[in-house]
Amino acid sequence: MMNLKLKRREFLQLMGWSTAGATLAGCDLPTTVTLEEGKEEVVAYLSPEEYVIPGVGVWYASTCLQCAAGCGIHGRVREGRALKLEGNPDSPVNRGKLCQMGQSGVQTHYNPDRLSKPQLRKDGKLVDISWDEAWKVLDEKVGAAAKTSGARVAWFTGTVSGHQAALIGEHLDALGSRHHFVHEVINNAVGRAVNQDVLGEAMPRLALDQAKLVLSFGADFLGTWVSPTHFATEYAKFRSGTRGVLVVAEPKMSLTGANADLWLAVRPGTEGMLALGIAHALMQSGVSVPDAARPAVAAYAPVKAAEITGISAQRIEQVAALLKQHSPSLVLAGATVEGQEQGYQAASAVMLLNVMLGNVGQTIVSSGEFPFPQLRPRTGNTRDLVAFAAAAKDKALDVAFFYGTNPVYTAPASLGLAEGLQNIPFKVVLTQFPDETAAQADLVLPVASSLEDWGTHVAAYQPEQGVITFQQPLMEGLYPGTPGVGDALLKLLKMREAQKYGAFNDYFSYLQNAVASLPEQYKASGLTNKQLWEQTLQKGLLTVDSAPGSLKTNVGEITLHEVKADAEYPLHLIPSPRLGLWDGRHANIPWLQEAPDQISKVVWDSWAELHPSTAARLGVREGDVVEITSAHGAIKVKVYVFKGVHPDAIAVPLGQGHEGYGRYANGIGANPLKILSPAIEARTGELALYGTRVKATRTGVHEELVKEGRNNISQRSRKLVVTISAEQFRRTEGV
Amino acid sequence: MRWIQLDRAKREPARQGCGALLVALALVWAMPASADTAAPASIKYPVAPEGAHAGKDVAQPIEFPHDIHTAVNKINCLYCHTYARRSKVAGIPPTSKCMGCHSVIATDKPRIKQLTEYWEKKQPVPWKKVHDVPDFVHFTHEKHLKKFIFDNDELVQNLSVDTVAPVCAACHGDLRTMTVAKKIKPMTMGWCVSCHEKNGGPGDCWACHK
Amino acid sequence: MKKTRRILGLFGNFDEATNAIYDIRASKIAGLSVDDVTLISPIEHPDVEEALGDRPVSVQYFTFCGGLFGLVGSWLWIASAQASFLVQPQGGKPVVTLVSNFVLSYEMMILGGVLSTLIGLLIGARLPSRPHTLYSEKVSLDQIGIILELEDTQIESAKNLFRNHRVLEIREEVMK
Amino acid sequence: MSLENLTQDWSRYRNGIEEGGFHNYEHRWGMAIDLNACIGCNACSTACYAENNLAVVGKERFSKGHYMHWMRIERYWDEDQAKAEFPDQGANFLPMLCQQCGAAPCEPVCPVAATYHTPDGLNAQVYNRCIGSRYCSNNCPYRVRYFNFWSYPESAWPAPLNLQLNPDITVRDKGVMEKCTFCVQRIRVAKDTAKMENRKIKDGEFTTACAQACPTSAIHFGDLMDAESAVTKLWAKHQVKRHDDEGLPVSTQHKQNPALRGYRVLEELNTDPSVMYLERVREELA
Amino acid sequence: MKETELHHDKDIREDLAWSQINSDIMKSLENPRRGFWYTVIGCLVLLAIGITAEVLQYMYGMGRSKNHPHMWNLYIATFIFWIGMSHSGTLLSAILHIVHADWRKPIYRFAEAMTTFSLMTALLFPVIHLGRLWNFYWVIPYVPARGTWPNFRSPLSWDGFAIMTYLTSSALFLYIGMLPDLAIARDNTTGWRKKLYSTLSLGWYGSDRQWRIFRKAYMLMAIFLIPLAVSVHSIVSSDFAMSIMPGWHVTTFPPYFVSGALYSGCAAIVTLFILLRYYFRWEEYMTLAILEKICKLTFAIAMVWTYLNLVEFASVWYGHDIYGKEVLWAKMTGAYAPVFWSMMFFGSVLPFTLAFRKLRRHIPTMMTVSILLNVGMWLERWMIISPTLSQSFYPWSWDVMWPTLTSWGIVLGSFGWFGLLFLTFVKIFPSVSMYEVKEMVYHRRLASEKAQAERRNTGGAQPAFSLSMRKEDGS
Repeated sequence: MMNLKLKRREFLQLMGWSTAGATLAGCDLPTTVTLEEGKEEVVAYLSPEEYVIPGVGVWYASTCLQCAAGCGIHGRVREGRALKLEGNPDSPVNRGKLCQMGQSGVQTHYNPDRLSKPQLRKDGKLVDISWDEAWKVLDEKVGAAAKTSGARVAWFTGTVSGHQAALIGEHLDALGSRHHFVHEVINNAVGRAVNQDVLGEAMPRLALDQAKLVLSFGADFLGTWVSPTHFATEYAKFRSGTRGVLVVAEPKMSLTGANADLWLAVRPGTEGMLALGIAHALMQSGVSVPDAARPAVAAYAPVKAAEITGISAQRIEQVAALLKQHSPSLVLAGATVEGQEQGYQAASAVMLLNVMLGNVGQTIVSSGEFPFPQLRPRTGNTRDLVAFAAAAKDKALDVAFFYGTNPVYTAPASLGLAEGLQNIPFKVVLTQFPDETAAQADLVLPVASSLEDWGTHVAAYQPEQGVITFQQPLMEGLYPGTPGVGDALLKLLKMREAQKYGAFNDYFSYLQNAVASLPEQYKASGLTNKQLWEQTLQKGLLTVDSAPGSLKTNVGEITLHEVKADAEYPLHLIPSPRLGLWDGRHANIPWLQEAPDQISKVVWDSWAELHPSTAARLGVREGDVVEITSAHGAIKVKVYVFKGVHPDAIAVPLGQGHEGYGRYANGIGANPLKILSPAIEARTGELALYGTRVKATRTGVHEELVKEGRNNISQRSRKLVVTISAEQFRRTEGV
Repeated sequence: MRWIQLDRAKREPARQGCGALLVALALVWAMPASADTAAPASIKYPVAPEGAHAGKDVAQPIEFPHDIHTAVNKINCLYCHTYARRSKVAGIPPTSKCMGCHSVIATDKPRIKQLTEYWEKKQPVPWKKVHDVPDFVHFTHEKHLKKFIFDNDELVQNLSVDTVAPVCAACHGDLRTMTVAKKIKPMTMGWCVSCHEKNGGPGDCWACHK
Repeated sequence: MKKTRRILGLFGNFDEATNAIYDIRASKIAGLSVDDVTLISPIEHPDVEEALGDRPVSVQYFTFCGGLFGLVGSWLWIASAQASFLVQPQGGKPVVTLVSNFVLSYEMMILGGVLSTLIGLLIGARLPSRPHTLYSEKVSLDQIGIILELEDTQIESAKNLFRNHRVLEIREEVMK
Repeated sequence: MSLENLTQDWSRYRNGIEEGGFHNYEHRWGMAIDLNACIGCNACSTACYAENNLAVVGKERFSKGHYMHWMRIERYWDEDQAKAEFPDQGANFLPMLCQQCGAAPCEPVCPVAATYHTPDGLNAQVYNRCIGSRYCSNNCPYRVRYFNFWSYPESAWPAPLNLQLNPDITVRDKGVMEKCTFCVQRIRVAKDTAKMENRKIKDGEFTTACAQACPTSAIHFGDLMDAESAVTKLWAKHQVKRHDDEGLPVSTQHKQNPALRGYRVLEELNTDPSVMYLERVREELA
Repeated sequence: MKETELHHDKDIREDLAWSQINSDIMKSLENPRRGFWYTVIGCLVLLAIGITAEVLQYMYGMGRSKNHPHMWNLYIATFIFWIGMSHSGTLLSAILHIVHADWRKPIYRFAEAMTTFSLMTALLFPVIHLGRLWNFYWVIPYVPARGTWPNFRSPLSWDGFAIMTYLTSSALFLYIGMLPDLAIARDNTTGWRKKLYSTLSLGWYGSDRQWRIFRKAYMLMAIFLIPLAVSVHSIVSSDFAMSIMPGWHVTTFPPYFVSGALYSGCAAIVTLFILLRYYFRWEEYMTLAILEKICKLTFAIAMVWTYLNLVEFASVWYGHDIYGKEVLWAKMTGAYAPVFWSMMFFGSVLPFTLAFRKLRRHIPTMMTVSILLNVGMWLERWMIISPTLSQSFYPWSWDVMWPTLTSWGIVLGSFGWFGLLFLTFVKIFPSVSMYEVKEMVYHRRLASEKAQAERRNTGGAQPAFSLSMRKEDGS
């Protein structure tokens, strides 16, 4: 793979050697081989760079922005077109690997539904306007707000980091506002709070490869949790050699659960009790319990925990024994634990296990402090969504900028966000696509795709030493005039503080300057600024070492309340995230729509996973449409009968049910987020995403559920997947 | 009369018929070998495949005189079509390459004025494609040149237009005699295959089909 | 002597025609042998043919040669095509596969045999041709004809012979 | 067509796979897929879509089985847990792609020789030779051949999605069979590069899109004729042999040592696949 | 009364005058019953449906009629059906010719025509089912400009060879056998027909030499046609038997296919027999006695087929190949079970109606039964193909597929196409062999007179026999 030096933007100015259409097959009629001469035009280069050779692909390093994990990528560019993305082997996050969402970055970039022109609401309708007009309107409106009430301007974004985050901060500072709302549906905000309180660090490093046993309470680290591609690469190490044991306890089988050696179907909302039950069993076997947690642990003897969680006492004791036997281990809490009204307590109970087993310091280690606070990621959560909805409802905002998130789609209807937005006089949406939020906007600014843009990013989870990953354009923008996000921010800032930012032509020079002004300790010696810049782009990242601290083990008091049964709404709704469509942002990518769900193998649809016993009770079978009703709304989805879900739960995957997100996403399935109750996690103020109770009723409608391998779930005694026992494996391949 | 007489010619037709069939059989036996896969030991130039194509005269934006550049000025083909030895496509030379010489040479000629106009407008010249293979064909210039030019020690030393042009001529015709390029070879699969057979090229479908 | 005349007698049934031929065989007409007799009939009739004597048929040699040519020729043709079309290595099987080539050669043997039989038929029966000048449409209906090629002197005796066998109609012509 | 060709090399033309065949192998690309590592995440499949211009067919056509994924992840549930209330362990994932069989059932049945065995040991599919009889697919025990039931170039890549199409591969139009090629375009580039540099292809110099993407590195790709390649070593370690390594009948090839994990899917059909799977490891906790 | 019954029991009336035979048969070229034209219109409608379906499929792609894993479906099933139907034409015209069964004579002509036309229909299907049918000629081993040949290993290219051979041979056989009749037609028509028949009859005038060569050549061709017919359907069965798929890879397939072919062909002959008898008022020639003989033949073949069917099941069952067993079990109990059991009913139970003389002689019953037998045979072909495709080695891709409207349309269209070809043929050419019926009448008359003479015990010479039934001294 060639990683050639990048010089400014010159390589982008190439014209296509062959037009893209020419790649199309000619496999159809006629198959005559004589191609008429003089019909097609050959576009010759005007003045190409030395390394540009038509017909030869060149790889450039960049950063994947399909989720917030910050994987490094290499993009193959040929004749001015980005063709394929692969992992950057230099990146400590993904080590040259890339998940399906990352692979699909090219389809986000080339998406046919991308916006090419700014849109302004005129007479209630969004109409295309020119870029000049767009900037003018923006200047006027924000200028007006700045004059009267700069504090009433807000940014509402997804997870942002690096210089993007810094510029947003500076923009708000310039206006005198503090309203930066950061929202992600798939987050680990509660877990971060627990980590912060217990360990003293929000996101310590998890040495999965060192663990001999991983016990995951709904933490889908292979699919959607924190940094899935990284954990998948670590998982491979974890599974090789002596081969660690993976135990997963969750109410709905996730991708991680589907790889577990022991899968425990825990009653929704009782994971904390299960953790305490295991802790109790451990305590009985002589493991010491921190004093503060002793009462809680003592209260949940395995027999009692079994009663509550639905996991037999024998099993609980077995897990405890396994934990004791395989040390060090790693116990993780995921969204199903955290997304409850008592999520913080439950997650603390899980963390308690780590403390009791002495994992802190062994498999959970400090990641140190990232040296540049202004570049640190602003990690998304749902508390800000609630706060923003409230602020909007209270008419506390005049101008709102939206970027990297689609709150109108992700916010539960019960938050009243869509109505609240009516109260914000001027809403600016920076987006690539027309989405549900853009449909509410007053001004829609198309931004460059991640493959056309410059940027720096800092991942929330830093697997090794701290790195700033660099994003560089792989090709010329598809739609001329469309600014990068950084460029747009700079432009906004210049409108406010022309003298401070006037020196920077664009975000590119801003970043170059930022690298040049890096403190000397982070620069490799003997490099000029230009060399450093080129080397950084070539590698795609900049390492900024930070001394690791030490982790604390402050376990506090744990109080868990009983999960009450609800007669009217007997089922727990599990809005399960999918590796693929994620929180719905990738629903417009045809590859990901067509990629079967890892577990159910359903494509192009939503479905409700029901345990066979629940399905029998409701009298439904696969493909029957059920109506799922909560106190706050109802959705209709097809049933997928599946044993990997607790009978008290009904799981509906996230991602579908879009109404205004392009041809590939619209009109498919349903969005379970819409019917969530506005319940709040008591300690952190996060939305209790998994705390909604629903009932399911059959509608009598039946439609085929389109899925792969539709008639078979077993191998019919063929030797397709052959298994061997772990003992045998360890005997022969264990190191 | 004739009918009855012929009726008497009892076995003759049978003999004749059998004879004809046996001759035909013998002909099949004696059919000559057409595929000779053994390549000659040292190749200077490709044994050109047979076949001609009545190409059209393609009107190019600038009537580029190949003959003046190659036959008169003795400029090597690979000087301008520089990608040919490094990539699968030979490439049209970038305008900057033309201007390298023509900012000083023959600047008053009408064609050069045209060229300079494009250069100053920073527009690439919209050349028309003359030689093309279908999109399902993988053809690399670099490997063909390696085999016929660069693997031949003698040629590397005195690489001149007169050693390179005959190699190019196998597929493109002798450009030393043309102004703008014209397709004079059929460039069909059978034509390619015949050359591969004569010169020991790969016979694997996937060598060329993608 | 030169045969100059042709005469056709139409008979109502095979017995009469057969007897007429036997008479000719018995040299009732001087100088006329059975080889000069052509019988035309609406159906094939072994008795009459017996009267006409052995007239060998050679079509089977065509069939044999054609079949043999089809068999051997197609085998060689296919095998040599396979041998020079080297993308043929397939499924772990040899380039020249005996089984499939046998199947194809077998078919080609039959095709060769059938086609050469047709050729044999056409050559042997002198087809296509114009119908015989003395041909009567009654033959394709229900009458049997005997055509004789005669010298001038034999005409009368031939007619008499026909009449003896209750000929229904006599036609004659002068050969050119 | 010539009789001389026939008579010159008669004995070699009569060689079947047991005698080495008329293959003149230059390489034998092969894979080893570790089911212990595979997590069923679909990354390989999507990478294949990106690399090989696979068409997205949409829900309606997917429901009719018109899908085009060369690499599919199968998910099976343990049969011994059919009666349990919950699956007490995870699923069995099996990445299934063209097995590039040495004695491929698909090859001899193609009426126009559009699929054949290359000197690289691949089952080639020559798209522009294919007439779409679909016999190969019918005869494929793994059902890994996909047919272009419709014309996809317009429907699957509305502009500007078509700009993503890989120019190294034909975009197949309706009526053509297609299948995994072991990323032959990458092989081709590697071979060309090696040839230009007068050297042999190095192990790990390139890999297939799926193997490249796999987050757990479950897919290993390499040349089975290169004794030093990682794949060859894995095959040797697990004592899985190609047919003509020793011309062994299947019964003796089949795994003798139960401790080793290598096997090939549906090996008993004698198709001699180029993909070796390593058995999934199962913890006996239940 | 008794007389009539006796009369009906004869294959043909012995006192038919040759001239009457000529005029009766030649009448078919002029004035069929109305029903003939209704059938023609019906066939045209079917053909139009078929053409529409094919055009749609051509424009949009095979997705209109196929899916994964059902790469073959109705088209190949119908292909086998038509190929199979052609076989009994050869049975009647060649095999029965060799064994000198003279009752074949009035009916073999249309049976041979059926062979040719059902082959021409069958030939459409491998082309129609191609994804890129415009390239179908790549299967033909013409000397290629690209240095490529077809794959001689593929049973599909064997199909090409076999069917082309069979089509050529049977068409020639039909034509050669028709030469004397074409001469008759030439002598009895005027206008364009005269020209047509003059050309086609090649100047046949019935000389003894022509007859001798004709007899030999015809016999040689018949001898070739028999192994050809058997090999053709064996090769068609190789499409399946040479594959490795469970349910297809069955060694009994060749005889099974051949018997199925003869079976459906005989049933089709019964149908066409009844139709032609009706259209052209040929009760004198296509007698109930002959119908009975074909029915008996059909019954015998039905039993052979039933036996081979059971043998196939038994060998799969005892062979204990799990894959094959699964397919068999799925056929019997799975989604296709209704189709499978209908096939078994139509193919093995229904033919018992043929065992009853009363029913054999009842034209409407025989018409219904013969059509249903063919429905059964068509279902058999479908049941050979679909269950294996839906349930083969690889459970992940198991899927049941029901045919789409497009494939039904094309299947119906093939019936229209066959019907049109056949009806055109019988309208233009004498579809009862006149010269052979004459022979038949002649020989039977001789035999019966000889028998009568013996019965009467009157010695002496036989009375002269007049072909035209004229009084000997009449003119």
